[in-house]
This record gives sequence, structure tokens and C-alpha cells, in this order.
Amino acid sequence: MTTEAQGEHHDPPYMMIFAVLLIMTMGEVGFAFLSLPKFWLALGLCVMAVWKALLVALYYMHLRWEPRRLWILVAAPLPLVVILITAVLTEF
Amino acid sequence: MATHAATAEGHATGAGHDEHHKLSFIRTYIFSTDHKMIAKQFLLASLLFLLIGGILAGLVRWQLGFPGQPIPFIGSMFSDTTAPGGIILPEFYNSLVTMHATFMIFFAIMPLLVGVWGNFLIPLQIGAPDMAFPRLNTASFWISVPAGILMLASFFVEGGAAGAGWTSYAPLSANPEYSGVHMGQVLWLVSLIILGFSSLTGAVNYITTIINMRAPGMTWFRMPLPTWSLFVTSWLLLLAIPILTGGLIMLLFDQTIGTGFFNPATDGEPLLWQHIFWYFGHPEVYILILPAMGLVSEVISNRARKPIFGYHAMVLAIISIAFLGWVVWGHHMFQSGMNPLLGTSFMISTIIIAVPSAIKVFNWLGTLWKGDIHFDVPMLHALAFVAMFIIGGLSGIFMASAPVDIPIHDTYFIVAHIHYVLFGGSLFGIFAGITFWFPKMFGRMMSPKLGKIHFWVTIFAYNAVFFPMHNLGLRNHMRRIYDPNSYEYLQPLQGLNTFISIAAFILIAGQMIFAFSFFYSMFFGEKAEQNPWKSNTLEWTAAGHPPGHGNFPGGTPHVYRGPYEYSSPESNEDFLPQGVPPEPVRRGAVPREPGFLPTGD
Amino acid sequence: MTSHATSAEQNMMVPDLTFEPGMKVFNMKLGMWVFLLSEVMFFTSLIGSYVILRFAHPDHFPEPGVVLNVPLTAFNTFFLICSSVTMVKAFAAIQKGDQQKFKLWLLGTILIGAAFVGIQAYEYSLLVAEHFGPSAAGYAPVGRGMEEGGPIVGGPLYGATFYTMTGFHGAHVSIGVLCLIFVLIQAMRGKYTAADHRGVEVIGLYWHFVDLVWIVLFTIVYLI
Amino acid sequence: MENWSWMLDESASSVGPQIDRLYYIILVITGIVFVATEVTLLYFLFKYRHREGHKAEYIHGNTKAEIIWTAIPALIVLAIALMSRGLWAEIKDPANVPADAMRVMLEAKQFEWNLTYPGPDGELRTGDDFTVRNRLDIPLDRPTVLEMTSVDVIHSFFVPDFRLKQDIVPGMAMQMWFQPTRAGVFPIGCAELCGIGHTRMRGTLTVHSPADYQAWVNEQVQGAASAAEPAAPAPATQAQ
Ligand code: HEA
Ligand code: HEA
Ligand code: CUA
Ligand SMILES: [Cu+2]
Repeated sequence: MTTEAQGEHHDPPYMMIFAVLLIMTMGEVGFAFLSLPKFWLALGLCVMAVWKALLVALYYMHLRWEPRRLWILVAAPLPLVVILITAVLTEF
Repeated sequence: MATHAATAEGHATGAGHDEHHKLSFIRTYIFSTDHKMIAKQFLLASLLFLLIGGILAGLVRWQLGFPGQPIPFIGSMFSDTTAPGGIILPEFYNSLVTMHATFMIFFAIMPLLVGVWGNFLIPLQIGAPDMAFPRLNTASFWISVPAGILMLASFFVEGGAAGAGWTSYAPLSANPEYSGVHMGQVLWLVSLIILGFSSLTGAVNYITTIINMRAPGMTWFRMPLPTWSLFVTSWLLLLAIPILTGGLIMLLFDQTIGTGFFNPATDGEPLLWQHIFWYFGHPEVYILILPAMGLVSEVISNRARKPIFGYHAMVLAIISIAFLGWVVWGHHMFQSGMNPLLGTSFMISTIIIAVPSAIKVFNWLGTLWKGDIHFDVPMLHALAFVAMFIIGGLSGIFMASAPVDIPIHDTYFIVAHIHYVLFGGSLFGIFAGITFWFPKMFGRMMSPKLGKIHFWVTIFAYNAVFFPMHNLGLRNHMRRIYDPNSYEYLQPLQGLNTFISIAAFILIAGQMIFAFSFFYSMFFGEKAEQNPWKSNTLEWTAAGHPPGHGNFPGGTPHVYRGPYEYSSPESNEDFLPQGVPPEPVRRGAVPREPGFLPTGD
Repeated sequence: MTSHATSAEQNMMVPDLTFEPGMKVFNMKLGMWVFLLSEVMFFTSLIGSYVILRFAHPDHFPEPGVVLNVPLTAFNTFFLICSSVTMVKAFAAIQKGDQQKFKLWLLGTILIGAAFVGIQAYEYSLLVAEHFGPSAAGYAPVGRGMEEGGPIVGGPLYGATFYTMTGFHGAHVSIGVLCLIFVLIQAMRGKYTAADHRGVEVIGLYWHFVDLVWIVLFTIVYLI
Repeated sequence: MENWSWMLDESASSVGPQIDRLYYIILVITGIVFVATEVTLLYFLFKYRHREGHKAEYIHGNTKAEIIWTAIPALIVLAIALMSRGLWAEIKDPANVPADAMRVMLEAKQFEWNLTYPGPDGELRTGDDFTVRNRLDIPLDRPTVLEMTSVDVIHSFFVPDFRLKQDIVPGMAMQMWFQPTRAGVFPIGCAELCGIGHTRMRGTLTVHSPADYQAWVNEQVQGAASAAEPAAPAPATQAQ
């Protein structure tokens, strides 16, 4: 029902998010070619990428308006991703 | 909003099943969307693969028990590249071991547990009219068929079937120069990639169905344990299979277009493959045991006529086994050259898994305690499951201790462990399930007499085959060796190997009793009553007999209590079905008329 | 089922209330989310391998822009983000029952999505011409704008991981385009209404997910 | 009957007794658990078998019992984990590699073990190294460090009597050290499936008394010097 009500009166700020995504992408490309230490470059870029990904998930995939239980479901595999990658990284 | 309504096609979410037109043969038996028919398709197909896997095991045992001697009877049927004159070649032996495990794990046990019971039980036990996505369900079975065909075909291509073990460690599996197998390995990879889709579509279906389609009153903690375990298993499938698929794809590229992910010649990392494989592989072994635990819980509670001991603890144990299963994969890699610190953390997490497993075992014992135990065939298999799983689980503790794993890793101690958990566990669970739900599936009872003969032959022969393997392992008998006699120190063990092989032939022959009884009972078995085991769960009491299209003739059932109210003082009999409303209970628990049950809304 | 007289107006975007409360979303949507979780794991397997291999062998991976054409791909990224917007616009339109706008936005999404795949194919062809290929034996790029025959930059793991990851992403986009075409055909037949546009929402989820993966891929493959 | 035994053969390396002790501890613990659970199972099956007119008791569980039988195994397994952890660290910690150890290079390939010894100068990777195939000869009085590499696929260097097993991954330099505790000849096996000849990939490990060892080295060095001669004595030796 909630989505319906929302749709009737005001759409989520689709165009706003679009603008933010575009600006952030340009920012990212610019940032990547700064002469910073590799670590800071990687960290900054990762933060921006995660941020953008979150915007897409929250607004374009409407997670913001979904029931909390769906959030939990969606977050389920994230720890697994982290465990796999960090554990294997310690190998090398 | 309503003003914008356009054409109504009346597709109610899953529930609308009112058109009772006759479906064609093809729609009924081949491309059926009925979850019960799909379950039967999975059952037949995977029993066939179980048989193939068993025959391959027989060939393996022939070579080990009688090395260098021609295979009797069928020896002349083999080609010159496999077993000229019936004498097995080393490369063929490697293929046999690899394909034995591949068929057993991916094409027999996995579909037998998940494909069959996921499809058959989930909608019936939660009171749903069908799966959430019936057509996806059909696809899930039919995707697995080409996978099976490709895997079988790999025996007949040049170079033979894949021979790098079911774990396919790179770079042996990545480069045909090392193994002499190219096409076979490619087919192995492609087949498993395809099969992954089948499991995945299944998992999506089961998860959605269980979350969204439980009958009114079927709260989470009133769900029967088979459904619970299948739910958790589906999550493992959903999240583990894609990891393997990614790895298989990279290995396939190494093998075909020369990428070099796992090839050290181009700085690829063989250990990366092992991590990917086992990150999938360990959850996989719990995929192979959790549903069996669910089936066994149901059978034990039912045949002991007693509520399952500690229902909540059982559910939590399933969930925590699944959770812990994600952080232990490294225990397969203690000797692989993995970072020893990482090894330590894997060791500790692995050993901790014994705790939820202990909860399960003790709760099964608790269920039997002060019960009223009926030794029917399903119960015998379920009890064998408990007894054998204890052995397999305990041998896991040896290997989980990394220092002790040093001498026993890659020996027959591991092979013993594998078969105690996979045959003693999963397969006995499957036998329990098939014999228990056969009446619901086919409307006839399986012969108890043949069933008992099969059970006793199996349990004795099985232990004779696999128990001595522990001892072989402790005498440092390596696994995957073609001819143990080439090691001088293993030569005194030949007698034991021959003994094991003979027991294995008896074991395999004993399974034919089951095959016969299965097909015989399907057509000529005694007609089953509606609820032969006097069970509480919905599939026996509310669904038709055998359940027809739409599952619940009286409409969606209501659920009033948990699934294991056996011997409840509320009832005059020793059971109290989930769908019987509280107030008429005193009149006796059995719903006599089909219309007796309350309908949804 | 005469009760279906009213079901024309029944809102199909909410779950079937005759069941126990589950996820509180309709089945298809829940199914799609669950499927997307498996996709997360699939890309984890590929991207994780990239991260690990790169960490283990940094010398195989040249600085951004040396081999890959960042401006071209940044442009392509822009395309993909646009297609996400057109997709939500289409969804918003059908929510209001505006069939005309809905179809137009949907068509736009398809075209932009197809353009993305086309540009990616073009990018591949350029790269292959510059001796940047997936196979270890054929790997010999010398860098953007460098003399032919100069020193080779990076190593074969670069090509292998690059093509596997972006290739599987491209395959996902292509499948998405095919699904969108199917949805468009259904839309022409009037299948979607304000009361029932489940298919649109579900394909939208997939489409945005693919966009989301690209955001991550673009960053770690092209920029880091 | 001896083959059915659950005892391990006597070990011949310094870590052997510790590993064996841990093994026996686990054997006793699991043995007790095994007997206890299986006997309980059988007893219940007998005691509570179905009899006419008898009804099961309606019991849903017992929180106290459940807590107890969760806690006790938890403590037991924790103890096993801690004991294993200590020993594992002792075996694997690079800091524990003895500094005075003799270093030998092991190169695994389908399907043989090539061992390269420091020549008379005691240094590896110098001109006077010599290589032998499928046999490892070491002195009793010194620890040995194996520097292991593989040229093709993964092999696993397995010396059962030493309780030694280490996979050798191509592209990775692996190290393993051990200290023999008695002289003798022990089998070496390959424990990781490595292709068609996996079964054939054997060797022997000979632990010499210090004097014998020196004699053996001298013999090899001479053999290496005259390696041009085609008929090298078994074990096959070859010059580098
Ligand atoms: C159904 C399949 C299944 C299951 C359930 C398990 C369960 C377990 N497995 Fe097993 N395992 C396999 C299938 C399975 N395994 C396979 C196929 C392989 C080989 C793969 C290959 O290399 O080909 C393997 C290999 C394997 C290894 C690698 C060995 C090696 O290669 O060197 C290890 C090491 O830790 C291990 C450990 C365990 C443990 C600790 C459990 C635990 O979950 C067991 C827990 C259960 C109990 C402990 C018993 C019940 C508990 C009690 C009665 C309580 C009291 C107990 C104590 C106080 C100890 N397994
Ligand atoms: C579920 C898994 C499963 C099952 C059931 C089995 C069953 C058997 N296995 Fe296997 N095995 C594995 C999984 C399994 N195995 C794995 C994972 C490996 C490791 C592979 C590797 O190293 O890569 C292995 C390895 C392995 C080896 C080690 C080989 C080596 O290392 O060199 C041996 C040797 O004896 C062996 C023997 C047997 C035997 C004799 C059986 C017998 O129990 C077989 C008995 C016969 C049957 C179970 C068939 C019954 C058929 C029916 C009931 C069908 C009825 C039919 C109809 C109704 C149509 N197995
Ligand atoms: Cu080398 Cu097995
Ligand atoms: Cu495991």
C-alpha cells in the first residue's frame, strides 16, 4: 500500500539521485587521477562506489520504502562476502 | 488508483486453481508444473544416478580389492583406453573415483534431498496450493537433465571423463598437459555450471514459498522440521552455489581459452581455487545433511509417538550449523600451505560445530526417551542415521584438530568420514524419507518385509565396508591411489582391502532389493490409508489422498498447533493433527470426513 | 470464481493476505530479491578473485588509464545510469497508469541498455586490437598511445580478470535487455496496469542491480 | 588383526609423540562419547519399544537438560581446540624453525621427488650441489629444513612415520622442518592426487647416524663428480 500512496502524491526524488550519481561519477574519475598515495585513492574510490551503490539500492530499487524484514534479508549475504574476501586476502 | 484498472486476467497469487480441465500427457508427466510430479521426476532421475554412482563405486572397489585383475562378467565391455581386457588403467581409475563422487554428491544425494523433498514436502507441509513459481519449478528439473547427460557423455569423449577428483584441484584440472584429460574436464565444468542453475532456481522457489505462502496459523515455530531444514538448506544453496559457479567459470576459461587464473605459470593462484571450492564445498556438505536431519526428526518423533524433544533448540541448531558452516571451509586445507594462523581460526570454528550437532543428537535421544517406539522401516533407517551420523561426526573431530589432521589428511580415514556422514547420514535419511512418504507419493505402502531385509543387509554390509577404512587410514593408506600395493608398507593391508571390496559388492547387491521393492510397491503395493503413520502434519491430514491438483481439496487449511503433538493429553488418540481446531478435539483426533477440516476464510 | 468481478480492481502489488504474514511483498518481488542475493555471491566470486589476484600480484595490473580507455567507459557508465533513470520513470508512469509514457520510457531503457552493450563490444574490439586479450599466451598490450612494439604493461592476470568480470556483467545487461523487450511486448498487449505491474517492478529490480554492479566494477576495474 | 588397530605406529620424529598424544586424547574422548551415545540409543530402543496399551509420555523438552548437554560438549571441544592450537602453532610457527638445521631443496614433479643437497661447502644453490631422485637421506643429530617447490601440479610430501605431510603448491615456496628421533628407513608417499602416476610417486627417507651420513654425502659428491659416466649407481644421481 505504501508504494501506492507514495506514487500518487510524490515520486521518490529520481532525478535528484540521477544528478548525484552523475556528479559522483565525474568526481570519481577526477579523483582517480589525483596524485595521492594508492591506499587513499583506493579507499576514497571505494567509499564513493559504495555510496553510489547504496543510493541505487535505496532509491531506485525502493529499499527505503520496503519493510524492515526485507532489509534484513538483503543484508544477509554481505557478511559472507566480507568473510570470504578478507580471509583469503590474508593468504597473500 | 482503482480508476486506472484495466484488463483483469484474474491471476491470483498462486491460489486460483479452479479450472479442472484435463491436462495432456505431456503436461501431466513430462513438463508438469505440479510440484508433486516434479518431486517424482527428481526422485526417479536421481535414483538412477545413485545407481550409476554405486556401480562406479563397485569398479573402484574391484580395483582396490583385486588390483590388476580383469573385471569379471563385464570386463570385456570396456574400451582399450579405459580397461583393456577388463584391467582398469590408472587414468580410468582416477575418472572412476572422480565421477563416483560427482554423481553421488551432485546428481544423487543433492537432488534426492533438496529436489525431491523440497518439492514434495514444502507446499504440502505449510499448506500451500503449490510452489510460488510453478513454471520455474519445472525449469529447475529440466535444466538438470542436460547437465546429467553431459556428465554421462564425458565418459565417451577422447581422454575420458574428468579425473582430478571431485574437488578438481588446479592446476591438475586446469591444464590438459598435466592430466591428459581435456574434453572430459570441460564437460564436467559445463555440466556443473548448468546444474548450478537448477539448484538456484529451486532455492529461490523454496525460499519464496516458505516465507510467503504458509497457511494461516502456520507460524515459523509451527513449521515441521523437514520444512525448516529445507528452508535453511535453500539459503545455503542460494549463497554457496554461485560462488562455485564463478570458480567453475574461471577454471573453464583456464582450460579452454588459456586465461590462467589458477595456473602458476602465469602467476595464477592454485590456492584461490581451493578457497573458492571449499567456500562452497563446506556449506555443500551441510546441504547434504541438514534436510536428512529434518526428515529423520519427523520420522523419529512420529514413530516414537512423542513430541520432538526441544523443538526450538532443534531449529536453532539447524540455523547455527548453517551459520558456522560458512566460516570453517579452511579445514579442508590445513596441509595445503595455507597461512597457519588462518588455519588456527578455521580449526576452532570447525570444532565448535560439534556443539549444535550435539544438541541435535541428544535431542533425538531425548525424543526416544519414554517414547512408544515402533520399529517400522522408516524408523529403522532414521535410527541408523542417528547411530551412523555420530560415528561420522566424531571422526570429523579428529580431522578438525589440525595437528592430528597432518597424518590422516588424504588417507582412508577421510574416506571413512565421508561415507559415514554421506551414506550413514544422508543416504539413510533418504531411505527413511522415501519409505515414510512413499504412501503419500504413490498411494501404496512399500513392502515392510523387503524393507526390513534391505535395511539389515545394508546396515551390516555398510559398516563392514566403511568402518575398517578408519583403520586403513590410520595405517597411512592414502586415498585416490590406484594400486595400494605399489607401496610396500601397504601390502599387508591387501587382505583388508579385499574384505572391504567383497562387503561392498554385497552392499551394492543389497540395494537391488530396494530398487525392486520400490518399483514393485509402486504398482502392486498394498493400498495405503489416508494417514498410515497417524501423523500430525498437513500433508497427511488435510491434503487429498494422494494429493491432487491444488493440494488441499477443502481449501487452504488452518493451523492450530505445532507439528509434533504426539500423545497429547488433549486427544484421545496418540496424535493431534495440526489442522484440527482445539474445541472438537475431545471427540477424537481423526478427521473422518474430508470436509471436516476448516477451510481458509 | 465469480468473485473475480472485483478482482479487476484488486491491487496485485501487495502480498496475498490469505496466508501467514511473510515478507509483506508479493511473491515475484521477493523471488527476485532472493535471486539477486545469489547474484551478489556470483559477482563476489569473480570480483573477489580479482581483488585477491591483484593484491597478490600488483605488477600484473597497470595504473588506471594505461591500457583501458577510461573516458570511453566513463561515458558508457553515464549511459547505464541514464538507463536506470528511464527505468524508474517507466515504473513511476505505470504506477499512475500512464500507458503512453510507460512504454516510451521502457523503450528508452531498452535502447540505452543496448547501446551500453554495443559500446562495450566496441571497447573490447579496440582493446583486442591493442593486444589486450584474455588469454595468457596472447597478452601483449603496450599501453594507450604508446609506440607499437614497446614494453608490455601489466601481466596476463589483468586480461583474464578484466574480460571475465566485464564480460559477465555485459552478459547480464544483455539478458536484461532481452527481458525488457519481453516486458515491452507485454506492455503493448496491455498486460500492465496501475493495479498490477508486478513484472515491471521486478525487471526494474534486476536492471538496477546490474547498474549497481557496474558502479562497483567500474570503480575497481577502471579507476583503482 | 593388527590391521584393525586404532593405535598409531611408533613415530620417528620430534613432533610425532605430541601429535600422537593429541590423537589419543581425542580417541579417548570420542570413544567415550561414542559408547555413551550408542549405548543410550540402544538402551532406549529396548526400554521404550512399543508394547500394547502403552502410551508415550507427553514431554516437549527440558531446558535444564538441554543447557547441560550443550555446555558439556562445548567445554570438551573447547579443550580440544585449545590443545590443538598450541601444538599447531608449535609445528607451523616459522620462528620455531631451528637455525642450525640442514637445508635441502625438494623439487616435486610428475612423478618424482628431486632432492638437492648442499655440497661440501654446506651452502645451497652453489656449484657443488648434488641432486638425488626419490630418496631423502638425513643425519640423525640435526634437524632438516626442506625448501619445497613444485614444477607442475600440487603434490603432497608425506612421511607417515614422521607425522609429516605438506602439500607443495606450484608457484609457492614452501618450507617444512623436522627432527628425526631414530635411525632407519621410512617410506615417502605423495598424498595429493597429481595425475596418472600419483600412485607411483614414492620415495624413501633414510635417517643415518652422523658418521654414516658423512659417508653417504661423500659417496654422492664423488658420484656427482663422475656423473658423466652413464651408469650411475642406484639411486640415480645427476649433476647440476
Ligand atoms: C554430510 C556431509 C558431512 C558432514 C555433516 C560433515 C561434518 C563434519 N566434518 Fe566433514 N567432510 C565431508 C562431509 C561431511 N562432513 C566430506 C565429503 C569431506 C571430504 C571432502 C574431500 O576431501 O573429498 C569432509 C572432510 C572433512 C575435513 C577435512 C579432512 C581432510 O581432508 O583432511 C574435516 C576437517 O576438519 C571435516 C570435519 C567435519 C566436522 C568437524 C564435522 C561436524 O559437523 C561433525 C559434528 C558432529 C559430531 C561431533 C557428532 C555428534 C555430536 C555428539 C555426539 C556430541 C559430543 C561430541 C563431542 C564432545 C566431540 N570434514
Ligand atoms: C553420497 C555420497 C557417496 C556415496 C553414497 C558413496 C558410496 C560408496 N562409495 Fe564413495 N565417495 C564419495 C561419496 C560417496 N560414496 C566421495 C565424495 C568420495 C571422494 C572422491 C574423491 O576422492 O574425489 C568417495 C570416494 C570413495 C572411495 C575412495 C576412492 C579413492 O580415494 O581412491 C571409495 C573406495 O572404496 C568409495 C567407495 C564407495 C562404496 C563402496 C560405496 C557404496 O556405498 C555404494 C553402494 C551403492 C549404492 C548406494 C547404490 C544404491 C542404488 C540404489 C539404492 C538405487 C535404487 C535404484 C532405483 C530405485 C532406480 N568411495
Ligand atoms: Cu604427486 Cu601425487
Ligand atoms: Cu568441511
